[in-house]
Amino acid sequence: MSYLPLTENDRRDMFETLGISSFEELVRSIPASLRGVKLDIPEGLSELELQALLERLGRKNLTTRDCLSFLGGGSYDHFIPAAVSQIISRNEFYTAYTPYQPEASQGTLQAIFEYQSFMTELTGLDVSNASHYDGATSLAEAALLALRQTDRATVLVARSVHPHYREVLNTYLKGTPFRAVEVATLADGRLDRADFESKLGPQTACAVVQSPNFFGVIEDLDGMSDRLHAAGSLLVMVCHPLALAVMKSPGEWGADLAVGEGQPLGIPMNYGGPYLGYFSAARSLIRRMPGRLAGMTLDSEGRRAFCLTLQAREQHIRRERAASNICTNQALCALAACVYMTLLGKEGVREAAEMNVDRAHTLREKIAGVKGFSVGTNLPVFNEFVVRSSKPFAEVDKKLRAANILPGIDLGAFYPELRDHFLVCATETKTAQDLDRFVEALKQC
Amino acid sequence: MSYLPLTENDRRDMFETLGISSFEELVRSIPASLRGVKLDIPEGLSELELQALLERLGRKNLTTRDCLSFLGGGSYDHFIPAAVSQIISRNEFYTAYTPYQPEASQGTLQAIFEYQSFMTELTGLDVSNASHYDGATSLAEAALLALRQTDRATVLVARSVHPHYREVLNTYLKGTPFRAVEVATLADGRLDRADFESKLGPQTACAVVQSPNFFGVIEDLDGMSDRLHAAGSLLVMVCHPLALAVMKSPGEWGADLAVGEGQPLGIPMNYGGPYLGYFSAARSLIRRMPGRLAGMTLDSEGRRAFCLTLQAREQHIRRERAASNICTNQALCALAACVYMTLLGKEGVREAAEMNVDRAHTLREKIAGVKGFSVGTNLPVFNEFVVRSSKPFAEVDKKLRAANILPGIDLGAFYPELRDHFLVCATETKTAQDLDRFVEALKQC
Amino acid sequence: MLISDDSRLSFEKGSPGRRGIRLNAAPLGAKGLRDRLPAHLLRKRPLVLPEMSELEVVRHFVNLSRKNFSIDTHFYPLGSCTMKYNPKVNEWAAAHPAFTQVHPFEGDDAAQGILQVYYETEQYLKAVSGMDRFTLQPSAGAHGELTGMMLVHAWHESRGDSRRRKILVPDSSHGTNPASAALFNYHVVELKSNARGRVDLDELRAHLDDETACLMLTNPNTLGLFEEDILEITKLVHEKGALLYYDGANLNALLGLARPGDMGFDIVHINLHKTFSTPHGGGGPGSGPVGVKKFLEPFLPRPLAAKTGDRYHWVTDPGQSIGRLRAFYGNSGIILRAWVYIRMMGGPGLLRASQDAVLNANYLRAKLKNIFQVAIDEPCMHEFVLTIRGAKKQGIHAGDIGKRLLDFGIHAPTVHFPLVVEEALMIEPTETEAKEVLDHFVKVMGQIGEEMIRDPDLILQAPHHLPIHRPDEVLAARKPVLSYRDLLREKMLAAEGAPVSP
Amino acid sequence: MLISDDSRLSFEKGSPGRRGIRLNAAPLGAKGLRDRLPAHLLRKRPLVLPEMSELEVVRHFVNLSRKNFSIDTHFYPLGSCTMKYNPKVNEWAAAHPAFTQVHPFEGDDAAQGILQVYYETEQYLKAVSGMDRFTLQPSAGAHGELTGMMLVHAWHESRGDSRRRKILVPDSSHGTNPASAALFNYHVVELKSNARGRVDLDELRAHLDDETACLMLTNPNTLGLFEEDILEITKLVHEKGALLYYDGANLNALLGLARPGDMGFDIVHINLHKTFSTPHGGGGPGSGPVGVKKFLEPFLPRPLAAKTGDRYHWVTDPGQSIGRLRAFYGNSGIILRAWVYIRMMGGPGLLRASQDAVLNANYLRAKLKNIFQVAIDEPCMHEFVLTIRGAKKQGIHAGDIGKRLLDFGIHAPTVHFPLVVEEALMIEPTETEAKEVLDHFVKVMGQIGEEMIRDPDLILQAPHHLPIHRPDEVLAARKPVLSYRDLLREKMLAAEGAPVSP
Ligand SMILES: Cc1ncc(COP(=O)(O)O)c(C=O)c1O
Ligand SMILES: Cc1ncc(COP(=O)(O)O)c(C=O)c1O
Repeated sequence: MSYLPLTENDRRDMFETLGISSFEELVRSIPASLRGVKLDIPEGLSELELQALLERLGRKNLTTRDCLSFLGGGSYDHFIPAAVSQIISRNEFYTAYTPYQPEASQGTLQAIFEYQSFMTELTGLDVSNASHYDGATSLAEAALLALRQTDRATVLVARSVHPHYREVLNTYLKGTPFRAVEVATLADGRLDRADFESKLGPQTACAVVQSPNFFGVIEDLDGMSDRLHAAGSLLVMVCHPLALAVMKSPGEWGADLAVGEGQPLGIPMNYGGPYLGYFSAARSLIRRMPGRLAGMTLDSEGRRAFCLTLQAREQHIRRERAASNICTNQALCALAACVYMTLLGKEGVREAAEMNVDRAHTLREKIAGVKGFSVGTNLPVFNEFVVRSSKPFAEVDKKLRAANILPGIDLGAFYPELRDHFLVCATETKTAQDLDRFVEALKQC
Repeated sequence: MSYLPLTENDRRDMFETLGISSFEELVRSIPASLRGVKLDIPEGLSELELQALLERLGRKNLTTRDCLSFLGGGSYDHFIPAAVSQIISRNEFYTAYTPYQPEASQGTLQAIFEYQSFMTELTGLDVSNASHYDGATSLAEAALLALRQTDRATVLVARSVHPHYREVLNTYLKGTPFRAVEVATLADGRLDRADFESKLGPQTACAVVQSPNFFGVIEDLDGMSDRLHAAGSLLVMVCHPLALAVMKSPGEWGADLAVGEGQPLGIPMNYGGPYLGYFSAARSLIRRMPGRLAGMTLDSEGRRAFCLTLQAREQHIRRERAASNICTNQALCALAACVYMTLLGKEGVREAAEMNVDRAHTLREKIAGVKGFSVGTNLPVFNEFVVRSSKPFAEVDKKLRAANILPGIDLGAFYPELRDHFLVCATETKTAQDLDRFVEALKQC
Repeated sequence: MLISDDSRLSFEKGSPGRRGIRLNAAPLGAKGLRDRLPAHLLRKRPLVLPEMSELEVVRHFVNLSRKNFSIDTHFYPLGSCTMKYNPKVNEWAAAHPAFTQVHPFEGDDAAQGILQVYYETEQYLKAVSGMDRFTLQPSAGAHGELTGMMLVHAWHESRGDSRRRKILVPDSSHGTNPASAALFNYHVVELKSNARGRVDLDELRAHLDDETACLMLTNPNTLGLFEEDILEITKLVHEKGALLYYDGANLNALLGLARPGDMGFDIVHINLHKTFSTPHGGGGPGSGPVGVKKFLEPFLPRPLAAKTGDRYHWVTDPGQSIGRLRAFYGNSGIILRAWVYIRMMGGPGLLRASQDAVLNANYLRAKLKNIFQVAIDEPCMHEFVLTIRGAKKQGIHAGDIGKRLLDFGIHAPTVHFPLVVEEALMIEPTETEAKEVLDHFVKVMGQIGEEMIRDPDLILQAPHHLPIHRPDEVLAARKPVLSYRDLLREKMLAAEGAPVSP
Repeated sequence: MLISDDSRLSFEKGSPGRRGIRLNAAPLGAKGLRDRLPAHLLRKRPLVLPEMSELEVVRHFVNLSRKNFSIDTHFYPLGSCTMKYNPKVNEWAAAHPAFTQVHPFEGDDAAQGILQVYYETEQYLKAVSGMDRFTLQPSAGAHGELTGMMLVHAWHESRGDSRRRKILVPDSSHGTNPASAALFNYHVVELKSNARGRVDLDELRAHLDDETACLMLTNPNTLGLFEEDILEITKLVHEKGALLYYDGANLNALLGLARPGDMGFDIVHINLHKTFSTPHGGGGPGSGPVGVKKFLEPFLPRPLAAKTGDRYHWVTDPGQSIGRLRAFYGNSGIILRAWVYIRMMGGPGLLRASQDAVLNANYLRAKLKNIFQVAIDEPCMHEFVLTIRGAKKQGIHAGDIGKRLLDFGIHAPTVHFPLVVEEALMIEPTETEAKEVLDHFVKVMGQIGEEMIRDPDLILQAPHHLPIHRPDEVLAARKPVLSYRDLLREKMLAAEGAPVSP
């Protein structure tokens, strides 16, 4: 029973103040039939025991320190400067609540403002919110926004959007009058523009395109936004944020909304969470944006000050008429991304992005030369690409794991048509030796 | 070339301000023959590369997470609450200098004051300094103090004092008119009082006794301080600080000085450092104490304030007449000890100490029953004790290491008479399973 | 000067060409970026990013942090937010590389440690709530509520009942409740509370009909009052074929004392970032697991954590699942912290936590009622609400009291709800605050009570001792400056003679 | 209120019976403490220790930390202390369990990682200093100096020369130099500096004789000036059979520019906690490796790090070693940080660091000489000294300027030495400070310069914006209160009518 400061003396004094002789007198409003709960939870541990137990559990996880991993697919093993965790571990950051009291939260507020600035820079759009749960939910909210904004019923979604994201979108739409319609992918991994054209219609609220898409391919979206805007629809893009340091930005492609997963910006893989849904939009959509926004203003003495703003969009003010129900978001992860971007800065961010492009293309070239494996395409990618194995992937996976290598993600699990294809990711963390070791191991398959 | 903020523009502007056209103009006072240094140091790494390299090196160390260790002998595997490192990692603590400016250092100063309070509590003596380099150097300075205070020439040192401490003391005395004389140890590990009596003489400045001593034995020092004081000498004790939570304190034994290693109080083993020399003394010795002292006073408005005090003892004021040359000490380790003591508090410190006593005695009883091994003594110990092996220790050590157990310290390396004896330590971190696993492994020897 | 008064953005610091972290960007392959990506796929608009040294960055953020209030620096009695202590061993665990460096697609066998944490956390939440099965996917309370609405819908649908489009919520409910229902296109009906701040049974009966899909309830409610008629309420609702949703934000009042499952709730969300001590992080991340009764299990999101023999694994059979609520499995790092907390506290410790939370709140209530009016003056659970409507004649609002508290190093109570109480101050001390802290708070509140009479301006102008005075929120909303680019644009406009904003 | 004004000790907080960290103290053996330890070996005097919850402890220390200035929060131009940035990757490395959880007696084969760090650090220090062999045992600069004195003694002794009991130090030297010599029972002779702040060759000649054991020198010296005659000096000293000791505290001026080994020094210490970026920790720990020329290698402390084939190991042959300087091997955690720093910077980076340190100092000197008098106005190395002796007529001392700087969020320069300059402000910006910071400092110094004329009291009463005003140091020394027990005793005495101290 750690963490509880009341002593027996304290309790006695407080009972006296309250004029009660037992705790029960305080909870008389709970019906008797509800009482007598037996909590089936083991006795508490000391911290010494807990630390030992956690070390034991930890040894049952395979970490990317212990093996050579080429897994990506929405969660990436990127370099994180040591300063990031040291900064976000500042007690004043991580034990603060949402900055409802601006005078007592200028630190958090300014950091959110800077985070928003980074995301608008990367996406090339006008505004960014303070974060969403993750990339998938961010996308779902973007689709809902588009549906409301256009007052239409359909969302076109590329099949090359992350399968989990599409699943989440479908979950969000199930039971509503809205629905998602899939747009096909070409054999080389690109969006099927013809299929898109054929599905674009008067009920199309938006089209959702991921780039680099789930197969790693950087999409050429030439003409796409014009086409959509002409049809009264919006373009929603899902992007790896680090890729945006070199890749044409959603803003430049004419997108109205850009959403996605901010995890690559200084957040560990954490077995899938907590991550960071980013959400950026064109200025015209601002009053429908979900989530918090930090704004810059002046205080009563004319000094620069930051506060949450446009709160009339939010649930705590507007209740059922709010733009979204989101309250708690992923603030600390947004702070991590903000610190990451600040540390790497203009040149560092570009360098990191270029290294991804280099590693992925270099590795793809190498694997293309290995017998028994072929690469789906030579289209430009950011940091991942599809490999086809002539043997069952399960076998390849097993052999490589035995060599302490995680070769990639089994695409057959998500796309029946891609049996024995796998998604290989190589970030800036991979060295020449790493790539060679991988290729050698593939050769042994 | 990280960490350097001057840009080429900055340098140009600064050159202009200085009216110079090359850096060389600033360093003309360096004789030309000294210039042209070629630094034989590899090119800088990126942090990404550094992190990977350090992980690689780290895998070449055997940690006590990876094995079951019974090593002690001056460095102990004690439980450290997670809060300790989180607190001492506060930027304002670890990147501050010595608190020479009290107005800008109340945090550090108050923490030192509290640390001093803890050490005087534990040792039962009147004053404690702000820390010394480690237990060994702390002892050497205590001996020097005694020599100066008594104006005598000899230090009696029990053979059961940590061998490294005795070596350091000898180093400090070599070349001075002073010398250390060894006092023998009985076969059961206790101080040989008869030998002590025979060596106590008119030139004895002090006697140095460790308790629990290097063999783990808690010394019975009954009458010792009276004997020494009657002879005009001082008693210096060296103690495991956590043992003092249950063990009769130096103050209670009548010691004049208590010194030792504060590492058990929340400081990791760190392959031997940085550690924490603690140094406590009777009030009468205060003006000869080495090291910094934080004192409580009032500020000009009558508020409580802390500052360094009695600085006239120190080198930056008194130069060659200072009580010691110490300047930089082990402040951050003292802070760790302070945080540790505060977190565990009155009851926690006692619990931790009792668990050591329990583990060590329990394990000793178990090992006493293993064929081929015998325990030197049944005298009370704190957390370590001597085991004698009938086989060569090197063999035992090798076999146990193969079972991923570090059985203890080879005493033969320090005491020729103790060939095939080893020192076994069991702290509060050891569970019943750990002890059993060890005993089982010994049985297999 | 301890706290820097510099409010420049990172973008306004640094210098062109200055470098923080650099990478060794030498390509491994033979080609450069431009050989890899064709020009038309390359970014044209240059990134405007800070160019700062690592020291500058560290100073920037450390100084920002020092401008915050937080649990670890200040008493933070923010009602409904359960600002309890965030144990440091939780943080140690969550930062442990054996848990941070695990990729979600490694496969179950490579993740047995974290899978065990998922599995056991579910068992503990079941024990605490009396529910039968949990999904740990939802990332916050509101996300859990949305999940709940989907489950409600799926259940009714599965029975061919598609008329039910109405969700009932009390007027004291948290904003996320109606917002979650509305996000799912449900129709929200607000129930007026009775004079004792509880659900009015007549009002409930009046609105309950066969179009009602669900009643959402917080219990204890946002006034910190336990719904005494809860068994009657759940009975009424069930009789009408509707479901009951439990907003678990206030579960910290009830650990080991009573369970929503036993009360008759069908769906529950729990805020791990409240009751289970995970930090708020300046607004998140949190975790909002959703638990259901057996009959709703088929509808839960997939995958679900399971254990077969000694092996932990994910169950992915779709069943009648509503589908996935987020990518991957959940906010693992938060779930891990909650697991550590539960293991540290143990069953008896959790009970004691709730008892102390209730005791602390009642103690404060008893002390403060001599100074301020308690909205509903009865024994409360873990929190209670004061009203200062009496001070409106002096122009003092609840928010002003909150601002004045900041001057004393105490965070403001919640002031923006519950809407049913005029000028509400919702106060939740939590069980981790010592009696001395409560006594100090009472003393300060007493002083503020005097100031209200003696010197109202002191309160209206508060705070006086913080880096900024009150910000102009109207200006912020009228002319939103939401990014550095906005600021540059504003500055350009200003330079061109347009009216100035910050 | 951001910074708490609470100055209670931990001992004055908490409450009897309250618990922070508890252990599961159930004994494994059959017996309790009293069965294990006889009564006469047990402690009688009860421990007076705080009884606080973990939250109280965290708040206590976090709030204490917020009362500090530090590099990461403030510009800290403290001369002679090289307050450069402490890179965060150093801290990450030093906190890595693969290095913290290693016992010093595990044996060389179980510690190859950290042994490699010891070995390579020595190689890098050799490269930087031009020395032939290093011991990494000394735990700080002063500890290195003491080691140096022992080496000097051992060397002369080994040659049967035992008359040499005299150590020469310039009057500008740091206090540890004479103190270290004296601690080893050497006789200290102080050399008067010449008008240009350097060693006066005539003075040197006058004191050099065959009783001289060693000359200790800092170069650049504590005025930040390079000893131009260094080659002449070392020649003179060597000719007299004495040795030369180099106090490396100021080595940050010289990386890649010049090496003490090349200047003729025989023994060198290096402060890793200055030149090699390890943090000062509020006073320590540091590390002061000592390097020597070949002929002194046999005398170095043992063990020494070595590499045979691919294996790293300790060499323990006693040789003519002076013996051991501390337990185990050295401050490994500090040495590891320095190793990381050197690997990150690389050779060219280290050179650039020194160049920028020198440039920054000269830039400040050039700017500030318009406001204050520079003690010796010549190009300086990494630091320089101002004198404000001119302000003595207004009663303003160097220390007062330092206090006033605190009000602006700038740490005071060093004011307690060098003793050769009256009312000295020793300013060392280091290379990690940006030009904007220097410019800001100049602006503030300009303002203070004006205040000296306009409003001296503002300076004499400074600081105005910190948690305390100037503490009464006389009272502190007259009635030392050095522990909580002292405080209790003082309070008792006060209660009995004795005159009060804090
Ligand atoms: C009563 C109540 N319900 C729901 C929520 C929403 O939870 P979350 O912020 O985790 O989305 C809150 C949060 O403050 C709350 O207080
Ligand atoms: C010139 C000089 N020499 C020696 C020292 C002593 O070094 P340390 O504090 O590491 O013992 C210092 C420390 O400030 C110094 O500035």
